[in-house]
Amino acid sequence: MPMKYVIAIIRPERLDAVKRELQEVEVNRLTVTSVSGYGAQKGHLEVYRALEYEVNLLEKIKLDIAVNDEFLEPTIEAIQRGAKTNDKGEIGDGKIFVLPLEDVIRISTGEIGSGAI
Amino acid sequence: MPMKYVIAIIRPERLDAVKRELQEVEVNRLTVTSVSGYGAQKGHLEVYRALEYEVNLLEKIKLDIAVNDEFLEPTIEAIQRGAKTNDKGEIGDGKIFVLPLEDVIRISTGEIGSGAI
Amino acid sequence: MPMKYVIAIIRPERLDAVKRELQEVEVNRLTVTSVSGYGAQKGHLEVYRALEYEVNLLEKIKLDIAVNDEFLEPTIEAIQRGAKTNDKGEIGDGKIFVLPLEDVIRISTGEIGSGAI
Amino acid sequence: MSIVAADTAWVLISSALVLFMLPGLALFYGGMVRRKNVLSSMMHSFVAMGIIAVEWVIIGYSLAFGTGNWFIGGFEHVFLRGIDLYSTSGTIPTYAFIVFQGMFAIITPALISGAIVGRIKFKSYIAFVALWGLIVYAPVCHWVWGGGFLTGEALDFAGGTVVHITSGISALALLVFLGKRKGYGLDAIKPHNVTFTLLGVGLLWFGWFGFNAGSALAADEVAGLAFITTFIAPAAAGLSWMAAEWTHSGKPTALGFATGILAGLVAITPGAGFVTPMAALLIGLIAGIVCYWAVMLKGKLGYDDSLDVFGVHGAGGITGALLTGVFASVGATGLLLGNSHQLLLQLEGVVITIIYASVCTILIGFVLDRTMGLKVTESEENIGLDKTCHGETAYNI
Amino acid sequence: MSIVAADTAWVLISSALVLFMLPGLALFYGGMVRRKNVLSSMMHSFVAMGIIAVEWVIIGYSLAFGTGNWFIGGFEHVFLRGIDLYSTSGTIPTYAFIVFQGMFAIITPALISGAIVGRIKFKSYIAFVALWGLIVYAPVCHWVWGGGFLTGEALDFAGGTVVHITSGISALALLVFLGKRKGYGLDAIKPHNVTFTLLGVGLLWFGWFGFNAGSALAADEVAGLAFITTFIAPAAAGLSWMAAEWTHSGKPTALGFATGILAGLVAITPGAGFVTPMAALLIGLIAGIVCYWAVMLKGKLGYDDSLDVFGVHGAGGITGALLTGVFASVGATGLLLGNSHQLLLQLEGVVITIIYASVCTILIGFVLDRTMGLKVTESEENIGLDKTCHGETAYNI
Amino acid sequence: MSIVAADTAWVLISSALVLFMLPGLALFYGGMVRRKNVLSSMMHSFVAMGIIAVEWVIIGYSLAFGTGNWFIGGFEHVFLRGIDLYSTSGTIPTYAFIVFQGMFAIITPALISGAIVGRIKFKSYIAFVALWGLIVYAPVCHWVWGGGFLTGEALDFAGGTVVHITSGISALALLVFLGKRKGYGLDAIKPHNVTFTLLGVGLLWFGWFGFNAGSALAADEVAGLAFITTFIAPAAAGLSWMAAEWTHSGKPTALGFATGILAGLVAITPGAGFVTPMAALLIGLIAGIVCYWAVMLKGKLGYDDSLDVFGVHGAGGITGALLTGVFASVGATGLLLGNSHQLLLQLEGVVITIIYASVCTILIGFVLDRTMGLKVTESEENIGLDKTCHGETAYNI
Ligand SMILES: Nc1ncnc2c1ncn2[C@@H]1O[C@H](COP(=O)(O)OP(=O)(O)O)[C@@H](O)[C@H]1O
Ligand SMILES: Nc1ncnc2c1ncn2[C@@H]1O[C@H](COP(=O)(O)OP(=O)(O)O)[C@@H](O)[C@H]1O
Ligand SMILES: Nc1ncnc2c1ncn2[C@@H]1O[C@H](COP(=O)(O)OP(=O)(O)O)[C@@H](O)[C@H]1O
Repeated sequence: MPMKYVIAIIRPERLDAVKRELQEVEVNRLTVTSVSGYGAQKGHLEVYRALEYEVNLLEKIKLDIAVNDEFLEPTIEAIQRGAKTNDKGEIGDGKIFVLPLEDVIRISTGEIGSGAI
Repeated sequence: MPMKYVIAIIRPERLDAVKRELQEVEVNRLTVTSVSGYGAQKGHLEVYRALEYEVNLLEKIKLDIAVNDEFLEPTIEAIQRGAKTNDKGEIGDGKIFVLPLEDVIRISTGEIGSGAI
Repeated sequence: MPMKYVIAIIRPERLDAVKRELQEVEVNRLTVTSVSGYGAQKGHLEVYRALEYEVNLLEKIKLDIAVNDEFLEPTIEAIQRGAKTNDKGEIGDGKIFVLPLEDVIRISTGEIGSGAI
Repeated sequence: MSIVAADTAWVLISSALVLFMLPGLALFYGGMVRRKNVLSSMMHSFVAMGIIAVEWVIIGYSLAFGTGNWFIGGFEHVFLRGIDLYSTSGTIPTYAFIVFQGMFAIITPALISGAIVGRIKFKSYIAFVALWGLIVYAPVCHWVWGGGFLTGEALDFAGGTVVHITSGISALALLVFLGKRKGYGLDAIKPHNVTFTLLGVGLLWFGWFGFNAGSALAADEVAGLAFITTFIAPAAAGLSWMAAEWTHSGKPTALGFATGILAGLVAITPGAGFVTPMAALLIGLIAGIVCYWAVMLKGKLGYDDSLDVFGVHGAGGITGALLTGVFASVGATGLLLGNSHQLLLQLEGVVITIIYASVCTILIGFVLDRTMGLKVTESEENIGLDKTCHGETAYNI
Repeated sequence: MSIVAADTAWVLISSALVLFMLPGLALFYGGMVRRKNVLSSMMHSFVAMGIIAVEWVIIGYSLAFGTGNWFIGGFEHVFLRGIDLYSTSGTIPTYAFIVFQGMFAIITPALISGAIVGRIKFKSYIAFVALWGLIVYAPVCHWVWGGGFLTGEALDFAGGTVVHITSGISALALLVFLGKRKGYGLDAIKPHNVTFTLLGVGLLWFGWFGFNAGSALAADEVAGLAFITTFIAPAAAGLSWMAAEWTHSGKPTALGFATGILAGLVAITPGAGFVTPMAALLIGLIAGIVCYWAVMLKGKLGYDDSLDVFGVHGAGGITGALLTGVFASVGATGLLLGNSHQLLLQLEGVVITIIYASVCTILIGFVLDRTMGLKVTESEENIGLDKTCHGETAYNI
Repeated sequence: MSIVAADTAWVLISSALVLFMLPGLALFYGGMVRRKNVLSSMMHSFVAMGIIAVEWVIIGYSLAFGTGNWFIGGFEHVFLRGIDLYSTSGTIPTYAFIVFQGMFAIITPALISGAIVGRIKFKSYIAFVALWGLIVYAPVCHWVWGGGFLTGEALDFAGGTVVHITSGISALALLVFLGKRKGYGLDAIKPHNVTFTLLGVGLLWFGWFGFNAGSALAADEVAGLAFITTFIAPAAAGLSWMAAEWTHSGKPTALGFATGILAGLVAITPGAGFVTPMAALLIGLIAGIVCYWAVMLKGKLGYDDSLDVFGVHGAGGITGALLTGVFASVGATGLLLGNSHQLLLQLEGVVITIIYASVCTILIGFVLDRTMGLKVTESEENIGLDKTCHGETAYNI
């Protein structure tokens, strides 16, 4: 099926920027979840009440975006543009995962497949 | 593999109804996440402290349901029945995404595949 | 593509143990979501203000872990080790779902595919 | 007669304490509802501060404390006519007395709101509160405290009858029109934030010292007595509720302990300045158990008094009113001192109040239901009143 | 002269009540910001308790209440020199007077913080508060209450001018340097927890009884009057704000009702002990509507007074100060009693304070902006001040 | 002797303020634990209100304030025998005195609970509190205030020794049996809601005015002094803690500022009515830094005093007790006025209390550990005490 289910993990403070970039490329349907994550972005030591801890679970935002194949490229690029802290990009800026999507149903109308996205 | 991973986005106030419909068709395992989303359901203007905003991030509920293939149809139909605001269906009633599922493991027993769902 | 998207649902109180087990097998990137779920773990009756209810939505933790194929086995086993309440395993210990993963992009560097995981 | 500064200070600070019970009630109730109704529920307490404060100085005070007749006061103090800076009531300025009494007039209808959370139209709630304050509260207050036919008969130190029985009974009566919440009995409708409820009961207990000990209207020995009884009874009731719950259902919940404290506060209210500390201990112990079972009863009878207004204020108020007739020994004599007549008087007060409050509430409810409608639509109830009645959500990112 | 114990008790408890307004303000403001700035916002209130309490006993009190000249007090009481256990101010110990006045000195700059949430450097905020307390608060307090040129001229019972106009105007002035929050006008920046805001206004109202009725500095008839007016005006303002909002934008929000209560509290402050209860009713009704529209104006003018410090404290304070000149009838006479001169005096007080506060705030802001810098970086603003300024997050698992 | 109404009003309202510290403490502690233990932690404060209030009127008061001997009071006032409406203590009704002192008896064991959150059995906690109240609190209270061997020797205005040293030391002693939380030192166990902690410290400060200034037991000059010192010291301590933290660890946290305020409140408690405001300033500044480092020490020593009861109450209480011996100058003389003997007396009081409290707590802990068991199972700890001990969860949808 010519559809993909894109999952992106980004920094919370980049959400607005990513939303704007996505709107630019006319991807204006998505689902947002508050998550926390860890990955390469580590070593951030915190002192809490006299003890040092490695804080590894950081707040992140997860975006779920179902797209038709022809929108995949623009979507990924838009997310990248919006999610980067700066031009170079910083560790912790996040990841994008692309999963195959077999079918979509729009509940209100019962539409099925690409048109329902 | 004859299994699917169904992701449904519905209105929070329809959760109880969807749960009941799913129980009717004997789908009684699922995972619920609080999310927010936007999509076709727009144009809802809100005045907050003297300024008008287009509120686009609305509270939604996301359901993850892993099913064996023969349960896919009934599951989708049950969600549709429960999630519709009324008979016609309204914009914002939500979407159902069907993803391929390769494997399932039940942690407690170690069961694998269809039987573990 | 030689990558998988693993989704595991576990008990909240097992999160620390699962994290430790995953680190043992050098899987040290993941995303955590607070969810609630129901499944086989039922029959837990609760009295609230004079009425008995079957409490079915229980707090759970969902882990999303994207891995290269060769890490799949160790990942699943690590989760199993960490998530079991005791040696036998108890109803409610959770499930692991394995989905195909087509592509990964690391936002900061632009890396693509297996290397970006 | 000129005022006594110490009594004035005491009644003023007590008034502030009673006002503070409203946010306390808002938290207590707000914590127990679901997220989607928390603002709606808190607004029930807050808007009562607006509506009744204004109504009270315009007409309520006059109806309750004007000379009038056996049934109701007159119109002589409408808009506070005839009262000025130097008017006194006992040893305090009349303004202080008005404000102290006004706080009681506010909290009483606000208490009712706990029974009907999540399904009453906001507009109709406002109308209900305004009407109920005039038709139920003002007369009963006049009967018991304002020179009406129960004044000097039934003992009610700080409002066991006037406040708690009226509100507890009216809560039940209102359910005739508002019925159950959707899903009641099917899904557990759990408190969305028990910490609020605990904090709320903390504010309520704190404020209740003003409620009860302030009712002495002087910083004297009786205030001291009412204070210590208000210290002991809720503590005892918290413990006895906890014991009942622990043995009956296996675990001592925080929600239960908080509710037990409230039951003790309610039950000691009518007798606070009439009974000894040790009688307060007994009253508390009894009230905790009685109210626990009154709440459990709901499960059997199947009505949806959502936050147990009857189980706590109704049952606790009746228990307290009667036990005051049993234990009264300070400035009055009860059954234990051989005066069985007092117990009869208490019973009379209770019965009359129950009948009057329930009949009037049903009448008010009936009229409002036919005119404005009391209940929201099913879809509004599903979505939650915060969004549908108030256009907002309590928690955002 | 020796002290009166009842007055002492009253002023002490009133002082405690006013201090309690700070956590109230922290909740009121903290609930309205986003999750990422809640601790930062609450710290604005809390740290003011630290900074100003210390500054006040070291020098602020002396500058405000020392003999001095028409403009400012002197240094005679620096480090509380010359005051001991037996010093009295009127009928209370001077220590009690100092502490009561100190609470006012604390809350005033803390009020300003609502305009600038989510974008001011913590270090600079501390410096601002400390300087503002000396340069703006102490002189204006001296003018109106400490023997300066407005003492005995402009009526200001409890701080309509000294507290609310100064803070409301300074909030606006500070926006010159701090501008808008990122995304203001694009995205709805919604309150992260409206229940906090409601609870906060509950604490504020409770504390305000100390603020206003305590300003009588005695447990007398005037305290009783100030108490009842502080009871009526906010109730009326809550209702009139709600009515305005309901008709104008379709729904009566809880946030609106709470803000209306606050507007009424602000507006009755200058006249609390000078007007009758019925005048308080009118002042409240007017203030609710005036402040509602003052807040709406913001939308038109496009500045980001984030939590509407000007709309509530500025507009409400001005309204109250002027209406005091209209309605004053107890221990003073206003326009309605034929004394139009009083209204002029009120206007004079208002205008002078507006000019003085705004000029000084701009100067302070300018200096701080050039030296320490006032605004955080864009990235810090994005991430939120809790993490970037305080290294913590309010809510964790 | 007949009562003085103003003093009665003052002690009554002060009693209410001290009771209000319990919800404050519940918030302060509850905010610092993880979500899964918040109700359990809050219940530690709430249930103490139930247990000790009842125990106090039954026997505790008699043991603490009965005539007795140098070590403990007698049984003469068991069940409040021998006290009636007209009994007086100084210028207030004895009932008021009992209730005021009862509030202190409640808060002291509740303070201990902060050290042992998330791992003590609820049943055993109840037993501990009840026993500790009789075995530790009552005697020490008798020694210092009730006519025992330290009365008139060691200065302790409002409970630096009786309340804070006993609880701070006992907290440490109890750790012998309860050890560390699972994961302590591995994972950051962070406060689940810092806004609660801030609000909690707001309630505590507010209530502390009753605690300290109420301890004058009269609305007199000494109350005024105790009030202003309770205003200054916590402000100063908040600032000095913040300064220490800012320089040492890079950021001024809200949690730190709040803890600093608490440290100042603790440290000024023993000297509140004995030292000048400027001495209070110094005591506050010192206490903030001492307690900051006392808390930091924990990291080195590796014990899990979870919410730093020793670091704040123990270290702060000792600091305050000794500094009272240094700075005392009002109604007593300390080191700075040449009376080095007083400092020795203070030291004596501190040392004896430390030994007595720790020995008794270990004995109580030992007995309970062997009989009921003190610690929950590992699995209960993992799941959280809200669910396992109380059968509920604080937050639901
Ligand atoms: N393999 C993975 N599986 C699941 N989530 C991941 C994975 N890798 C990264 N993430 C998520 O993406 C976030 C950012 O990744 P991280 O490795 O910290 O930095 P970078 O953006 O430089 O890759 C993590 O906090 C985590 O939530
Ligand atoms: N393509 C998509 N990708 C991800 N989530 C989507 C997508 N389309 C819709 N959603 C989710 O479903 C919700 C409902 O969709 P919406 O378009 O508003 O209405 P409708 O139900 O009429 O399609 C959205 O709020 C969003 O969370
Ligand atoms: N088929 C499924 N689809 C989605 N989520 C599931 C499914 N089965 C189980 N889960 C999730 O896993 C959790 C644990 O499963 P449950 O059936 O209760 O116990 P067990 O661990 O013994 O299988 C559930 O609460 C639910 O969140």
